[in-house]
Parts: sequence; structure tokens; C-alpha cells
Amino acid sequence: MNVIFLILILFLVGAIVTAFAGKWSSLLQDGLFILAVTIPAVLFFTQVEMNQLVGWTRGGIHLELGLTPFSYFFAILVLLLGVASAIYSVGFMHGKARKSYYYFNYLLTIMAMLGILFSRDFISFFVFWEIMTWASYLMVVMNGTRTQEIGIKYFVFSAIGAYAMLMAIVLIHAQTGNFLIQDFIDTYPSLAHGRQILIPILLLVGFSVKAAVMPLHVWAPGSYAYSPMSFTSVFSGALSKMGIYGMVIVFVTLLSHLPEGGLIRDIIAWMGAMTAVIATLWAIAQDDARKLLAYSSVGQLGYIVIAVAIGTPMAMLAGLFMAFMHGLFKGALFMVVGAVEKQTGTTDFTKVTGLIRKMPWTFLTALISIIALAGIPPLGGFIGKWMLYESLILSDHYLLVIVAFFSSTAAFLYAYKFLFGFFLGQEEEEWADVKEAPITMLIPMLALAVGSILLGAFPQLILKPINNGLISLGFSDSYGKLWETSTLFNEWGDKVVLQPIIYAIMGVFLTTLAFTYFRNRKRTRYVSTKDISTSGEIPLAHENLTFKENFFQPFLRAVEPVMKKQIDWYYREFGAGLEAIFNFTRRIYSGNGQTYALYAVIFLIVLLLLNGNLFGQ
Amino acid sequence: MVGSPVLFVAIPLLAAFLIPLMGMIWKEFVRIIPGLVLAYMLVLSVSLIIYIQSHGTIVEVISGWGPPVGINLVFSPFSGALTTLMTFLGLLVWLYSHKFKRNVDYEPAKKYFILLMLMVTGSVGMVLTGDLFNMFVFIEIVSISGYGLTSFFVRRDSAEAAFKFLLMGAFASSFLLIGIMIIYTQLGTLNMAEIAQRMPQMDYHMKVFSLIFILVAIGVEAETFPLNGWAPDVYTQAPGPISAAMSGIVVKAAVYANIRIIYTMYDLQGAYEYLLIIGLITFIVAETAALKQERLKRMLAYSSIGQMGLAMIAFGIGTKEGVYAALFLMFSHAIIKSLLFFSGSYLVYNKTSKYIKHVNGMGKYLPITAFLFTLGAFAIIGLPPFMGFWSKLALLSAAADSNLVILVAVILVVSIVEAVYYLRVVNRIFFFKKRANTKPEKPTINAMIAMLSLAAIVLVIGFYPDLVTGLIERAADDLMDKGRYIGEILSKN
Amino acid sequence: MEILQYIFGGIITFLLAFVVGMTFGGTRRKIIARIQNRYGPPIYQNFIDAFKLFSKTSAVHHGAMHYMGPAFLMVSSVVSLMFIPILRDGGWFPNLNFHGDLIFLLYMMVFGSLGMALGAGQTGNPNSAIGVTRGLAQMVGYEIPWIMALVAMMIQFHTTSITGLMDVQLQSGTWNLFASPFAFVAAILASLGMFRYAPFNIVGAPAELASGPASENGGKYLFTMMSSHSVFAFVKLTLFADLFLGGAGNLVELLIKTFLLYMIPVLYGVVNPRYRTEQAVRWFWGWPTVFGIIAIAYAVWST
Amino acid sequence: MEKYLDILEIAIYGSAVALILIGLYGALTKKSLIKIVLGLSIMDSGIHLMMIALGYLKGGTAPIFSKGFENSADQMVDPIPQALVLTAIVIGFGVTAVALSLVIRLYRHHDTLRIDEIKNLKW
Repeated sequence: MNVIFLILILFLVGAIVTAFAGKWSSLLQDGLFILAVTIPAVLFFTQVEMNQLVGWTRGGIHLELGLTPFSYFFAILVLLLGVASAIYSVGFMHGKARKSYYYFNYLLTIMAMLGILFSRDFISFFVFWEIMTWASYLMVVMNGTRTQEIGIKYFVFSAIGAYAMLMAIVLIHAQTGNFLIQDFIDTYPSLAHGRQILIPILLLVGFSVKAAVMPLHVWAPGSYAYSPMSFTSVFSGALSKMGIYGMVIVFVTLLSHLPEGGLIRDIIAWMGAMTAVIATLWAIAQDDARKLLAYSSVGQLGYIVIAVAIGTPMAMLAGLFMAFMHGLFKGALFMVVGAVEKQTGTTDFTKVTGLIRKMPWTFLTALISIIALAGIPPLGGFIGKWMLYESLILSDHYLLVIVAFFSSTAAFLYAYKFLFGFFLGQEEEEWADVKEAPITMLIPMLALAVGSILLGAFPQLILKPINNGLISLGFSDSYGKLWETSTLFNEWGDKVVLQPIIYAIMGVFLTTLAFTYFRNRKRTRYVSTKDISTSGEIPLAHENLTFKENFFQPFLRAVEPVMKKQIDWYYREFGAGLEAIFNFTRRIYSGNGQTYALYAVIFLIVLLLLNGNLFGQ
Repeated sequence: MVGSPVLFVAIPLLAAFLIPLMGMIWKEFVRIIPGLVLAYMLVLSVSLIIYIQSHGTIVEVISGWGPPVGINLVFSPFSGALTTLMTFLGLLVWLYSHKFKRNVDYEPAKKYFILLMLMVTGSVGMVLTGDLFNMFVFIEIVSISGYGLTSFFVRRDSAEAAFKFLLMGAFASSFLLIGIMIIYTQLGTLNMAEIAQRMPQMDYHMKVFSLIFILVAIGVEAETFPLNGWAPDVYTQAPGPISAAMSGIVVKAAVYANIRIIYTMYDLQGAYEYLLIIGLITFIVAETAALKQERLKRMLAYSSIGQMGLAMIAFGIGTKEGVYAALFLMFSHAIIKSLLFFSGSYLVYNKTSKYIKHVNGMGKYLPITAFLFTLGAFAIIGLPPFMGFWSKLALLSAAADSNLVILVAVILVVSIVEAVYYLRVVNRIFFFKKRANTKPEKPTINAMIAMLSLAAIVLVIGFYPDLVTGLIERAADDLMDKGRYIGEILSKN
Repeated sequence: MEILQYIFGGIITFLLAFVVGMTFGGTRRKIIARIQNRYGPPIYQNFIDAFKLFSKTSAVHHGAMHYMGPAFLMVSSVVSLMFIPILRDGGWFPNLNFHGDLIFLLYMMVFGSLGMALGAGQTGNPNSAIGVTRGLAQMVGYEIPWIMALVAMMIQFHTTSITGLMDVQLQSGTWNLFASPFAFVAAILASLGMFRYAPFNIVGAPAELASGPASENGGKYLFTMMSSHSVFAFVKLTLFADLFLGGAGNLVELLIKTFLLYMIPVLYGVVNPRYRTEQAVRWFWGWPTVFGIIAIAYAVWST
Repeated sequence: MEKYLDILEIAIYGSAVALILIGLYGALTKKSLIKIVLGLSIMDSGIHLMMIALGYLKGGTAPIFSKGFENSADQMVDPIPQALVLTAIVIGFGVTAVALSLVIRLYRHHDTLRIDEIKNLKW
């Protein structure tokens, strides 16, 4: 059996077996679950060969699976996060309800994502895409909170995307006569112009939904926030990247042949930019960590979309690098939220506070990941941002630079809010006996955080697969050597050399720390956060020293005009209107049998009157 | 040849008369014999299907009278495939209700099983017959047994539903008679093959008039848009398995009749457009009406109507791909909707009002039933890798191949509505708290077998559609090849 | 050996920046005092303060982040300093001049605020947190005109490196102040916020917040913060001089140019009351941003 | 004789159409369930009558091959409509019976025979 099949089938079998193993032993189930993820992952990295196609026919449709260098890059992300989050899940789901359900859908989602990456024809692509959708849908509604709202919204938007894609797929079939992706790419330049425009747009709509591009992003905040956090780290970290995966393929292989391609790219890029801005602003306004990170994910995906839509070689590298980084740090951050939720029972900033000394390792993960998120050198996040800005400037998208930079700066606000909200600030009595998260949760978190640091120093680790992947898509190879040195440079010859920067930063940091810390260590003592100077007055016991509510109120007041109404609101109104119309039209079925008979007679008479026109010779 | 198509009609009719007599010997016969008959019909149709693959279509001439005068039964790949599907479903419905009606007295049970058997027989007859008037008779058999079965539960509003059904049915049969009459006066024959052969001679207006009367008449049974007012009521009030049989068997037969008439008998291009437009309207109206339903079975009913609309759209496309898609849709819908009706009935078992809210929290108490319902819901929405996906793909592909881009878009948009109302129910099953006054009822073992076998089909075909695509393709070929149909029947003359 | 050279150059540069920054700070206090009709502290008062803080011993701390806050701040100022050419043509230690560009510098410069904010956060003092939120909000405000000005320069001169921009001025013989005047205006207006002098001093707000983020720090912490602020002021001024005034050939020229630039926020601050945070943010998104847009338009048009 | 037959034919067709229309009117406008069922029956009768009339051949004989009529197939009335009508009448009878039994059930359940008041199932 081919190893690609084997991997997919192992996941499927693993899902079923794991789901039922819970009947006998919880420990066995956990073990099987980890194995069900790691064995295929190991197989993938050791056995799968590039560009080897397996074809077979199903229902009269020729299907092909295989691995390209481009999907290899995404597969790294999926499996990395998949394995990390699986280990984390074992700790996170311990003692929670619906564990079997969770494991089943988790494995199915990972399988579907790998399947998408393996697919070399549109039908397998779509099949895996939809499996991914419904498996993740089942995860979103898993907690049972607001399922009719959040879950349905997720599904409706997924369906909009998937059906747009399906429409494109059947149109493609009408043109080429089969469903193979490569055949379509080859015939695309010779299509009629209308189809040439319509098909990529439909595909892009499909991918934009998963990539949460405005205005199709409204499902994302709720769905990310209400899934189990251990899944959200995959959901936001890897699953959303499937949209990016598709978009890049469309941009590179299709739109480059289209005269209007540039316009479409610009529109998408601007949509991405608006997503980044609006989502960032909403993230700042959130008081719930899950929602904050959810909006933040949408915003970060916005940057990635900008980058891949611009589509210069450097922008592509930037976008894909950021996609990978986002997987790492957002995965870790969602895990942090999960850990806090597990240990305290809530994720509300206004309730939890001062956990830094209770959960130091969790805090460390959060700190590193937040620094990566904010794009501050020397971590990996900066490299992506840097390449993004440089490529935007070089490709004359100046306004986009401003917009992207604005949202990136504004991201500092919520980044700070996240750290401050959970870990800093007053240490309240209520959380005095919170313990550090279990080791199974800490290890994957820290591993991802280390990944962020590692990619800051050695971006070539991941730039190399990206580069290979882009070249295999037929992308021009002007940056072929980029990853060989750790030097980033733009076409104007300006550069950032990472190693000395990192040394300088570390050197100064350690020196200063030594200066303030080591000389004082013996003589200072730790005092609690209650023991603070308040302009000479001693705070009384009942005085509130916790600053939590309306955290960024001044800023939010400044940006109030753009945040008056969420896009959500328009969709809700639209949906409610539609439902009202449907509710009205179904009154055709009045309940009176005689009316029905009358319909029949009238229908007959109308047809008889129309006869010549209706059934023309 | 292992048997004759006549047996499809003869055996059940004979059994129907024998059952009351046998019932006097041992009461259980009333429940068992219909099952045996249906099983026999299934075996027969499967063996005939295998037979015709090597020997070609069977045309059975009854009592030696040749086609123009006598009645004939045609077991072609197309009608054979449908017969197999119907008898299979009939058997499952019987299996499902075998114990389901345990608590029902002898008298009602007798009526129930006899009528069920007759309904299946009538539907099979509609599919097999090659004679227009004979088709009318079978339609009436189906309808009358349908009226009886609908009003089975005395204490509900079932009589109301049955009366509406009857009213529409009576109009339909009148119209059908008029249509048949016009054809007969013009062409002097009632044999469908001969009608098809002589159709070009017919006066254009007469042709259109007759077609309209027949379409409206059969449209009542086939649940096309302005004629389907009875359908939701009947589905709501009939016993669960009967709803399944209605949507899986009766409506399929009616759609078959519709299609046979348009594809084989008439040569009017506009009829395809009629199918397309009416199908589309049916689809849209039904799916949107289903969105806000409060009763589970009524929702399923509208969904069923909508799916039939889809099948009609597919037939209306008129190409071979379209016919293939339509047959696939009919097949998958019959299986999936039966699964939904079967499992849905248990989810709202204890409440006669069958409100959707009664399914709240049932996932915890009836895990397997709830899982099967979910499977059915996912399949009918068209999510891969379940069966519904392949049929929907075939439909969309056929529409796209015929350059009907707008149609593809409309179907997909309305499908989203469909997804919404199904998922709302699924969410209720699993994630809502059980209501205090609902009592979960465990399915009987027979019902479970019936549901599991349907679910197995949904899954297996979903992963391996090749099992049926060959059969469906042959059926589609058969329907498209009008000349061969005429030739095969008339050669028996 | 290169490393040693970097370290040595770094230390010397740091000392220069420290001294200049402190002196400028003292001058500012004096000027403000005189305008307010006071006598004011001597110019070297800052040195005295720094020495006093340096020799004090802290008795308490609030945990790890509390220690790291000042360190982050110092990293931000010193590393930024290392990337800025002090004098043109390598008249001073080159440090890391050729290893970074403007965008890198932008991020390096905000690094400190975030790190400081973390340190302030752990103290648990609500005033610190309030100050931080105001500071971050204000930062989002002024970064917009600032990045616009920089992007305008990049467009106009096709380089993102600071040395590159200096070379451009050297070759053309005109300062960028004249070559792209609107960018200069936008950048200067943004710099008002960067210095956090009045009217943008609500972050520290000495009167009611007890100097905001810094409120829990004393002794060595405060010394570290104070010196890094001074260095940072020097960094910003030198950067402006490099970008817009053609850099400096020797130290005297550098001092004159930076002092003149320094007077702009100082004098603007003296004659203005304090803005509320949202007013400040909106102010930055008003005229400074308009100038920024004009600068970009001008840059696109002129290339 | 010829003229008489013509008039007869017109009368038969006319009465068939009239019956159909009367039946339609009754079934579509009368609110009483019984009247609706009656209307349906009348409509059926009209259709049956029309079918018979269509199969009628002017001056034809009964379609029975008996002594003396062996070669007169051309003169015979078409037998098929008659056969059909027989079947249809039986079916119509059955439907009417079912309908009336349903009416009884409805009356017991709803205490009314007005069709517009029996609307528990709608939308």
C-alpha cells in the first residue's frame, strides 16, 4: 500500500479506535491518541517521497494523491502543531466530558488537513476540505455554548466558501473534462475570458472564508473562542492556513495569467488589510482572552493575506513565513489560555489576575509568543513583518504599509493586555492556590515557544522549504539563495543581519539585568503586589488596586467611529430578514385542503393558457 | 429467466387477499407474510437485474395480448434499478415497523401491513408498466393505500392530512384520465411505446394539452410545487415508517412516471425546461419553508420535497449526465431520507406533536439513533464523504456541463439553507438539555437493524460510490435511448 | 577581535549618548523653568540625580518581570543606538550600522515601551498600568505619521537603510529637510509624541499618576530607566539629524543639530497644556497624518 | 336519424362538460366536506361520460363479436374506453368510500364539516 494512503488510513482507523477505546480505559485512550498522531507524522517525515503520484478512480472520477514541495511546507506546520496540540490535549481534556468525541474529531481534522495537502485533484481536495469543515464544526459546538449561533455561523460561512469552491470545481470540470488540478492549471490560459475570471474568484471566495478575510471572517472570532482551546491552537494555527495554501496556489498558478490578476490581487490585499485593522481594534476591546486571541488570529491572517496577495517573491516568502510563525505563536498562546482556563476555570481578564508567580512556565510561553506576535526582534515574528514591509514598499503598495503598520502597532495593545490581564497586576486572594499546568500541557507549549525563538535566529530552517515549495509551483526563482545565509535583504540591497543583532540584544539585556539584579539580589526582598507606593498614602484593605475594567478605554474612545457596528450586525440583520421572508412565503401552504386543490386547478389553467409558449416545438 | 415481472404485481395482490385468511390461522402471519412477500420481490428484482445484464430488457406481455392492445410490463435497467430500490426500502420499512406496531391491535396491524404491501406493489407497478392506463390504475392503488396509511393513527390529525391527500389525489386522477383520454382519441393506443412512436403525428396543441394534464396529475404525487400542499401534512401525520416509504418509494415512482412520459412519450423540448423551472421553484420554496419549521417530521417533509425538486432539475437538464445525476439523487435521497425518518421518529417518539424541541438532549439517551440521524443529516446536506455528496456533485457537474452557471449558484445557495435547518436539529440533539417531559424510547432491534443497514449504505457508497454508479449509468443510458425502448417493446408484438 | 571592537565601540557610544542625553535633559529643565519665570535647577542637575539613584540600594522588588522591565528598556535604547550612524563617513565607531534598516529600527524602538510596560505590570500598581495603557495608546497614535514619513523617504530615495539615506544627502548636496519637506514635518510632529513632553505627557502624568509606569521603581531601577531615556532621546535626535539634516561630520555639528531638533518638542511643550489620551491620539491622526500622506504623494510624484 | 345522432352527441358532450364544471365548482367552492366529496364524484362522472362519448362511433354497434357481426369491426364502437371507464368507475367508487369514511373521522375529531376550519396542519 502506498504510504500516503497508509497515513490517511492510519488517522482514520486511529480516530475510530481511539473513540471507542475510552469505553475500556482512559489511559489507553490517551496513549492510542498520541500514537495515532505521532505514527503517521513519523511516517510522513521518513517515508513519503516528493512528487510521487498515486491515482485511482472512484465513481468514474479519476483521483490523484501526491506530495509536492509546496504542500510539504504546510504539512510540516500541520504535523508540528498537530502533534504538539495532541500531547497538550491529553492534559487539557483530562477529566472533561466528551473526550472520545474530541479525539475522534481531532484526528479527523488532522487527517483532512493532510488530505488537502496531498490532493492533486479537486474532488479529493473538496472531500477533505469538507471533512475538515464538519469535523471542526463538531469541535466548535462541542462545548454546547451558543451552538445555534456560533456553530451555525461557522457552518454557514464554511458552506458559502465550500460551495463557491464546488461551483468553481464543476465549472472547471465542464472546461477540462476531468478534475485534476494540474490539467486545469495547464488549460487555464486557453479558457474563455469570462471563465478565466469567474473560476479564480470563486476559488478565492472559498479559500478566503477559511483564511477569515473580511467580510467573510465573522465566523472566526466566535468559533475560535468557543472551541476547546487545545483544538483552537490547531484551528487557528494550522486549519486557517489551508485557506492560505489554496490562495497561494490560485495566485501563483492562475492569476498570473490573467490581465485583471493584478486588480484582483490588490482587492484581496486590501481586504486583508482591512481585516487586519478591524480585527485588531476589536481584539483590543475584548475582555475575554479567548476572544482576544480569536480576533487577533483574524488580524494576523489579514497580514498573511496581504503578503500572499501582493505576490512578489519576497512577499510570498514573507506571507508563508508569517503563516508558519503564526501557527507557532498562536498555537502556543491558545495553549496558554487553555492552561489558564484549566487551572482557574475562567478566561476573563477582569477576573483572573496576577498568575505570573503561580504559573511561571505558562507565563514564559506567553511572553515569548507575545513578543513573536508583536513582531519584535529578534524573534521569528519580526522577520515575517520585516519582509512584508519591505516587499510592500518595493512593490509600491505604500498605503498598505501604513495600514499594516498601524494594525501591527495597535497589536501591541492587545498583546500587552493579554500578558497583563492574566499574569501581571495585583495578585488576588481568589487565585492564591492556582497551580502550574500539568507537564503534558507545558511541554508542547514551551516547545512551540522555543520554535519561535529558533526561527528568529535561523529563519532559513523554514525559508528553505518555503522557497522550494514556491519554486515547485512555478514561481520565479529570484530569491533562490535567500535562505542560505541568514541575511535578509531587499532588492535595494538594504539588509538586516540577524546574528549580530541577536548577540547585541542578548548582551545588553544580560548586562543590564546583571546590573540591576545581581548586585541587588541579596539585599532586596520580594514584596507582594499589595505593598506598593501610592503617592505616599497607604492603600486600605477595601481599596481596589486592580486595574482591569475598560482597559484601553482612551484608545477605544479615539477609534470609536470605526467600531460602532460590527459587520456581524449586517449579516444578522440580513439573516433575520431572510428568515422572515421565508417564514412568510411558507404561508402558501395555508392548511386548507381546498386551497391546495384550487392551486392545482389554477396551475393547470395557467399551463393551458401558456401552452404554446411553454412547450415550444 | 428466474421469474417474470408479472410476479411483482401478482404475488402481492394474491397475498393481500390471503393475509386475512391466514391471519385467522395464526395472528403473526399478518406481520410475517408481507415481509416475506417484500423479501421475495427484492430477491426477484435483484435476480432480474442480473439477468437483464446479459439478456437485455424483459418485456412481459400479459395473457398473450400484444402491446397495442394488451398490457405489458417492462423490466429495463432503468425500471429494474428503481424496482430494486423500492422493494429494498419496502422490506426495510416492514422490518422497521414489524415490532414498532407490536403494541397495535390485530385489526389495525392487518390493515397496516396489507396497505404497506399494496403501496409498494402499486409503486413497483407504476415503474414496470408499459401501458398508460395501467399506470393510472397503479397510481390509484398507491394513492388509496396511501390515504389509508396516512390516517392510521386515529387520535392525531391524521384524517385531516389524509383528506387533503385524497382531495388532491382525486383531482389528479381526474386530470390524468382526461390526459389519457386525449392521447387515446388522438393516437388510438395506450401503449407507451406506441404512443412514443406515433407522437409526431399528433396535433401540436393536443399534444401539449395532454402533456399538461398528465404532468399536473402526476405532479401531485411527485410533489411538484403548487401541487404539493398535501405532502407536508401527510409526512407529519403518517406513521414514521410510512413517511419514509412515501418519500422513498411512492414519490420515486411518481417521478419515474413523470420522466418516462416526458423523456419517452413526448418529443417536446419545452417539457425539459418545464421540469427545470418547476423543479427549481419546488426546491427553493420547499427548502425555505423548511427553515422555520417547528415539527421535525414536517421539516423532513419539506426537505424531501426539496430533494425531489433537485431530482426534477437534474432531469430537466436533459443531458445524459443530468439523468445520471437525477437517478443518483433519487437513489441517495431514498436511502438517506428513510434513515432520517426512521431515526427521527425515535427521537421524537413520545410526543404526538413531534416538535423539534423534543429532540433536545436525546444524544445522551439514544446515542446510536442520534448518531444515525446526524449521519443522515450530514449526508443529505451533501457533506463528503457520505453518499449525498456524490449525487449532488453529479447534479452540479451536469448543470455546469450544460453551461447553467446560474442554476449551479442557486442550488448551492439554497443548499446552505438546507444545511442550516438540519444542523440546528443536530445541535439540539447533542448540545441542548433534555426537556423534562420527553421520555427517550429505545429503538427495537428490528428498527435498529433497518437503520444500521441504511447507515451502512450511506457510508459505504460514500467511500465507494462505484458500487452503484455502474448500475445508475446503465439506467441512465436506458432512459436516454428512446428508440431502443420503443423497438424492444414493439418487437414483442 | 571584531566582538571586542563592537563592545568597546558600544560602550563609548553609550557614554556619549548618556552624557549628551543627560545634558539636554538638564537644559530642558532649565529652559522650562526660565519660561515659567523660575530659576530652575542647574544644567548638570540630571547627573546629580543619576548619581544619587545609582548609589542607592533598593530594598524591595516585585518579581522577575519587575527586574526585566528596565533591562528591556535599556536593550531598546542601546541596540537602537548601535544601529544609528553617529557621524557620517564612519567618523565614529560604526557599531552595527550596516546590519539593520529603518523598519528594524522602528520595531526596536517600540520594544522598550513594551518591556517597560511588562515590568510596570508586575508591580501591581494600578497607576503603572493606567500609565502603560495611555502610553501604548499614544504610541499607536504617533506611529502613523512617523511611519508615513519614513515610507515617504524610502520611496523617494529607494533605500531603507539609514546609511543609505545619509549617502543620498551627501551625493545630492541637499538635506532631506529640503528634498522631502513634508516628511520632515510629519516626522517632527510625530516626534512630539515620542518625547512624551507636554502636551503629550499624560503617560507619566506626575501629578496624578506618580509618574505612571515608573512609579514602583527607585534606586538602580530608576537609574537604569533614566539613563536609557536619556540615551533614547539622543538616539531619536541623532536619527532625525541623520535622516533629515544630512548627518554630522563631527561631534560639534552633531551637537548643534541635535540640540536644535531637541528644542522643537521642548518649546512646543512649554507653551501647551496637556492633552487627554484620546485627544492626543486624534491629534496625531489629524494634521501630522495629513502631512504624512502629502509626503508620500510628494515622494511618489517626485520619483 | 343522422340529425338525431348529432344532437345526441352534442348533448352528451355538453352534459359531460357540464358535469365536470359542476363538480369542479362544488369541490372548489363548497365548504362542506360532504359537498366536496359529492363534487368530486360528479366530476368523475362527467369524465367517465366524456370517455364513453369519445369512443362512440356514429351508428356503431356494441363491440361484441357475435353471429352475424363477424366482419363488422369497422362499425363497432371502440371497446377500450368502455373498459377503461369500467375500471375508472370502480376506482372512483373506492375513492369516494375512503373519502366518506375520512369525513366521518374528521367530523368526530373536529366537530365540524367545514373544510376551512380543519386547519390544524399548516405552513
